[in-house]
Amino acid sequence: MSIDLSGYKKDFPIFERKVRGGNSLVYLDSGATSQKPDSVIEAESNFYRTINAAVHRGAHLLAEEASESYEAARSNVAKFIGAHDNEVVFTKSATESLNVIAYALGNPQSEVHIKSGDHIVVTEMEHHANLIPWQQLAKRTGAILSWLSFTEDGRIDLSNIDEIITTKTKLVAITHQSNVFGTILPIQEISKAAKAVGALVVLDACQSAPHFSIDVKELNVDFLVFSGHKALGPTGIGILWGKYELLEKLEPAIFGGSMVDSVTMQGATWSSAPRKFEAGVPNMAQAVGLSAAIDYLTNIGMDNISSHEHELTKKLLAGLSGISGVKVIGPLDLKDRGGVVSFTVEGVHPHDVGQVLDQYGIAVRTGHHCAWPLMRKLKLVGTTRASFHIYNDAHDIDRLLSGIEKVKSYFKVSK
Amino acid sequence: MSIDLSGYKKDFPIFERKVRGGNSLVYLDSGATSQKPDSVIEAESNFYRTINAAVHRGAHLLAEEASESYEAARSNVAKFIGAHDNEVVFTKSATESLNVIAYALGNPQSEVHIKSGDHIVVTEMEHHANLIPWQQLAKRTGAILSWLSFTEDGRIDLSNIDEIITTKTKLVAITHQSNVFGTILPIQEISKAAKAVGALVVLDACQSAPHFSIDVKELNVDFLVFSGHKALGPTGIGILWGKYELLEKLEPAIFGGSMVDSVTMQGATWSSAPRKFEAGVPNMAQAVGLSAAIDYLTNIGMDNISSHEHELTKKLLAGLSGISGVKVIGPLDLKDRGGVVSFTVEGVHPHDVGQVLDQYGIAVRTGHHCAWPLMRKLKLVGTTRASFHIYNDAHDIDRLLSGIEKVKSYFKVSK
Amino acid sequence: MELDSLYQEVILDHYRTPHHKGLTSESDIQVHHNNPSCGDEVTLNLSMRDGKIVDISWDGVGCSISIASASVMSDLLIGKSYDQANVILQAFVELMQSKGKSTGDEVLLEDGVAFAGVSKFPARIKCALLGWMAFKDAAAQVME
Amino acid sequence: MELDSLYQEVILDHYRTPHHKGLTSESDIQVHHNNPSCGDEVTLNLSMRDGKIVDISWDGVGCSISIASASVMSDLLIGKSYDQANVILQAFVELMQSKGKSTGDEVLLEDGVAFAGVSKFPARIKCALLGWMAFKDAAAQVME
Ligand SMILES: Cc1ncc(COP(=O)(O)O)c(C=O)c1O
Ligand SMILES: Cc1ncc(COP(=O)(O)O)c(C=O)c1O
Repeated sequence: MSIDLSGYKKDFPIFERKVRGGNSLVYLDSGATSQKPDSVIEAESNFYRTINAAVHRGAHLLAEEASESYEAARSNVAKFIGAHDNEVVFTKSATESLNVIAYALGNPQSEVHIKSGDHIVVTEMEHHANLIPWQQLAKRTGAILSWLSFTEDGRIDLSNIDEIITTKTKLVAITHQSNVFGTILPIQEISKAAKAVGALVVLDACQSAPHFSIDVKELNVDFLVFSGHKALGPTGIGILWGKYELLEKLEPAIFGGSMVDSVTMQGATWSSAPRKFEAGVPNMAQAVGLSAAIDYLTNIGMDNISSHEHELTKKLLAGLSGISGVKVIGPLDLKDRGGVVSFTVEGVHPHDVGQVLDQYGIAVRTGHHCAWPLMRKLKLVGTTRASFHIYNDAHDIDRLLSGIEKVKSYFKVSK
Repeated sequence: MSIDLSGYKKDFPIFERKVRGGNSLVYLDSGATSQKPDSVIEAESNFYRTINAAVHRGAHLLAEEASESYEAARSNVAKFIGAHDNEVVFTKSATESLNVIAYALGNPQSEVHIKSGDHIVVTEMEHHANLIPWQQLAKRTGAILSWLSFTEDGRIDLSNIDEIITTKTKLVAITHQSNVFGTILPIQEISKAAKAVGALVVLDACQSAPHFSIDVKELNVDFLVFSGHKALGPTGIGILWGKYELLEKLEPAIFGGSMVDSVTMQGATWSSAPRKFEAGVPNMAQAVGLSAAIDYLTNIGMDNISSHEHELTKKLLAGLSGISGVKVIGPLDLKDRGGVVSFTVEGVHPHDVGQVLDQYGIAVRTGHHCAWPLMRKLKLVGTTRASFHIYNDAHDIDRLLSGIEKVKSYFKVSK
Repeated sequence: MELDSLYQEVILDHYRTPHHKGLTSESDIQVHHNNPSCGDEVTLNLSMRDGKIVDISWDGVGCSISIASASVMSDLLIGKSYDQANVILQAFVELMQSKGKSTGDEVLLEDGVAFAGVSKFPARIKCALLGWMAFKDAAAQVME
Repeated sequence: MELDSLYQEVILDHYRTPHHKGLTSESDIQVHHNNPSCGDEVTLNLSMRDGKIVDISWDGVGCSISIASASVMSDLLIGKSYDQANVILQAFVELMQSKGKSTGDEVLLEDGVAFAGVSKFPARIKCALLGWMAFKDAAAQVME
């Protein structure tokens, strides 16, 4: 039963342009960054046009109005993920959010922190953003990084979870949905194992929060991050959610104005969360833009969005299975699978696949997708990846499928 | 000889609105954040409307065009400060820039780094953003923080510079222009003293780069930071400039995608500067918006802008000297002084001064201006601060001066 | 003028001659609170006996709103039981959050209702609450 | 079609049957370069004698452009003096930076001129330069 979201595409001005070869745009790279509806672009512009001022700092009307919009954006994000307002920190990106958590947990002044010999657990399918900060934290503190692996069809391998998540484990950092395989991970199962040994759980929701409904309490995690730009929002805005009592136990990671309780030349003390994690004049217009994106998403309904993407994924997987020489990298079935489909074309390097598709107006991502260890393990140099959002439709899938046939003929793939 | 910039105000849509009491807006809070011309707002919107894609990651046309715009923005910033393209790093704010430098210099893996017993020198008039990161760096490394003081009229006190900047000094972090006093510091003199002992110099150009022409080579510093939002640019974008050979010697501070040379589960290596300091999908639209702001500023001419602000400062200082009970906090003369004027009104708390001014449509900043140690030293709870940019004019000064008279009569100040 | 709804005469009077300002030497507890966004500070001494507020004295620097509010707060709470004080505190906090829609309970809040207008100026609510929050903190510590 | 200016027949031929691919056992130096944005890698062995390039062999994974370019590069540079090789390298780099405005010096670059179209595709320039940069690095190290 497919949902008709075709009416929404016209809200996205980018589809009015033509791309290479005079073609209309088939944008299948939302996994990297999403397109923006007019309402988001306008929300950001209107902030500048009507209420622009430094938040939390002035006694004047503009500052009041700017502060109010900024805090309303925070509440809106909180509602979107089932959290309390004061648990939502605005950063510039999911990458910053993860680094902030890693720095805070690496600071011995934090009431909760990682020590030498502690274990940090990740998975072998993490995006670099949810891997390198933990490698560095391990390096700084003397902690040990270990990881859960994945099965041949791109699902998390939990067969040895008891050996990986042990009483030494203090932190488990995992992705909600793989940005290569499209697999949705069984977070509750993993967080249950983590909680059983008293470990904290950090969830990378970059590929989930923009596509289906999530609730931090149900997920039973301690921290959650995502990026505004993948959720129809502006660039330059990220979310760091943490349980309030945990945020209160952590030292901040970025220091400056508007995050202090008191300052002398010798030292400083911090205000409460979330303020203490937001040093400096914040990315105010971007927070307000993200809030408009959340309004746009929730107005359509996250369940409708995920159904829509589910249908597209089904159609693409079926179509790809009919093309010889094409191999899907990730689950072939639709169970616990989001709208991200990676594949290879035998005999053609992904970069060349992408280039030919681009000639026909089809924008995909090619390469290792910032998941290099995953690629190494699969002995692949990279994949071609198609990923969806609400503006995609069945016609896009048809154009992609016929594009792949053109790739094969261009590179004279005999199979 | 005054410069007529009155034609530019109409480019700033915010002045079309009315504020408290139905008044037109007199915006005298550019030291906190500046207003934005249409061209900046449009540049950011147009990025989303026409070329939005993740930079440096896709083989498709949008990604190419987005990458090109983003790198062109980098070149534009480089030209603006007399630097090379690959020395300019985009961050979210000056605050982030300073923290990145502090983390990088605190990492023992960096070829150049701060060690236990090293001295870090700041001034007693720094903004918290150029103070707390160094306090924290000192705490992490065992280095010692010391500082240059200031004279009664708000100028830097260099009388004991030889005792403060010594062979133990490895880093000197100073502001170019005080955001409280408006004083412009003698950077070349200070950097000469720093260089003589082999110390690095970090310059906080938040209050200078948006207002007068600067050149990193002439200033003879090693790092320079500023925020886009104070320079007519968008929120959510900051600049970190560093000498290339120094950037190459530093470890990055924020880790994730697009900043690596190679990644395994065990560790990672970095690409060259500036890329290694820009982990994640960057604040692309904001970089492009900042570039438009720089075009706008350079089209008017930085020298014209500083002359204009000089005239306004002169008029305001003269006007304030004629009001009894009003005391300027900072130099009374115009030598080495920018368009930031702090003052107190005897018997009225700054917060109350600001509130009454707001009622007449005049937006000023009140409080400690994120320079709390400075206020403590002056035994002030805060000041009221007026700060300018190109959209201000003589009429704004008249309204401010008559507003101050109203403050006095409202609070029945007898003097 | 809109401003007059913020700066009621009662407030300006308390500001000019604040009550219970100046710390007395005896107290069960001393707390120090500040408002980091504007630098205002209050130090508060509290004496309680048998669950009753015997004395409040305070000192500090701040704007008219924060000084007047601390003055009104001490007037109101001295002599009250801990429970009564909490009821008054709660009523004052609610008034501050009312966005100009409440005029306040004059029986409970007395001079405190003069602060109703503050609730329309979000940046000033923290000023009005500074002294009250110091009291709340101090009393909670004594009752522990 | 625009695409044909990128994927010249010469390029596709070199891609299908690359020259000097497969590392020979003897070399003065071995370098490993990669293109972190797409994961392409090349390992290059270089042998030099008396300032002359005696042999280049290489192996790696990459797209058509990077494989073909490494193939053309080794064809062109084997047998040349270090100085000649640098002239050719420089000419190729300039061609890549020409944004489609140069057709390349056929005498110097031979099959290399087939890459002229790459300069119109900014994302592919790095692919075309991968093998060349590996050579540059290796030669500079030998000459040190
Ligand atoms: C002198 C000075 N330094 C640093 C900053 C911090 O800039 P931002 O808050 O944009 O990071 C400011 C402005 O708030 C400033 O005035
Ligand atoms: C799974 C995952 N995690 C983290 C990130 C990093 O997000 P950003 O680059 O917006 O910080 C991405 C996207 O690039 C991602 O797909």
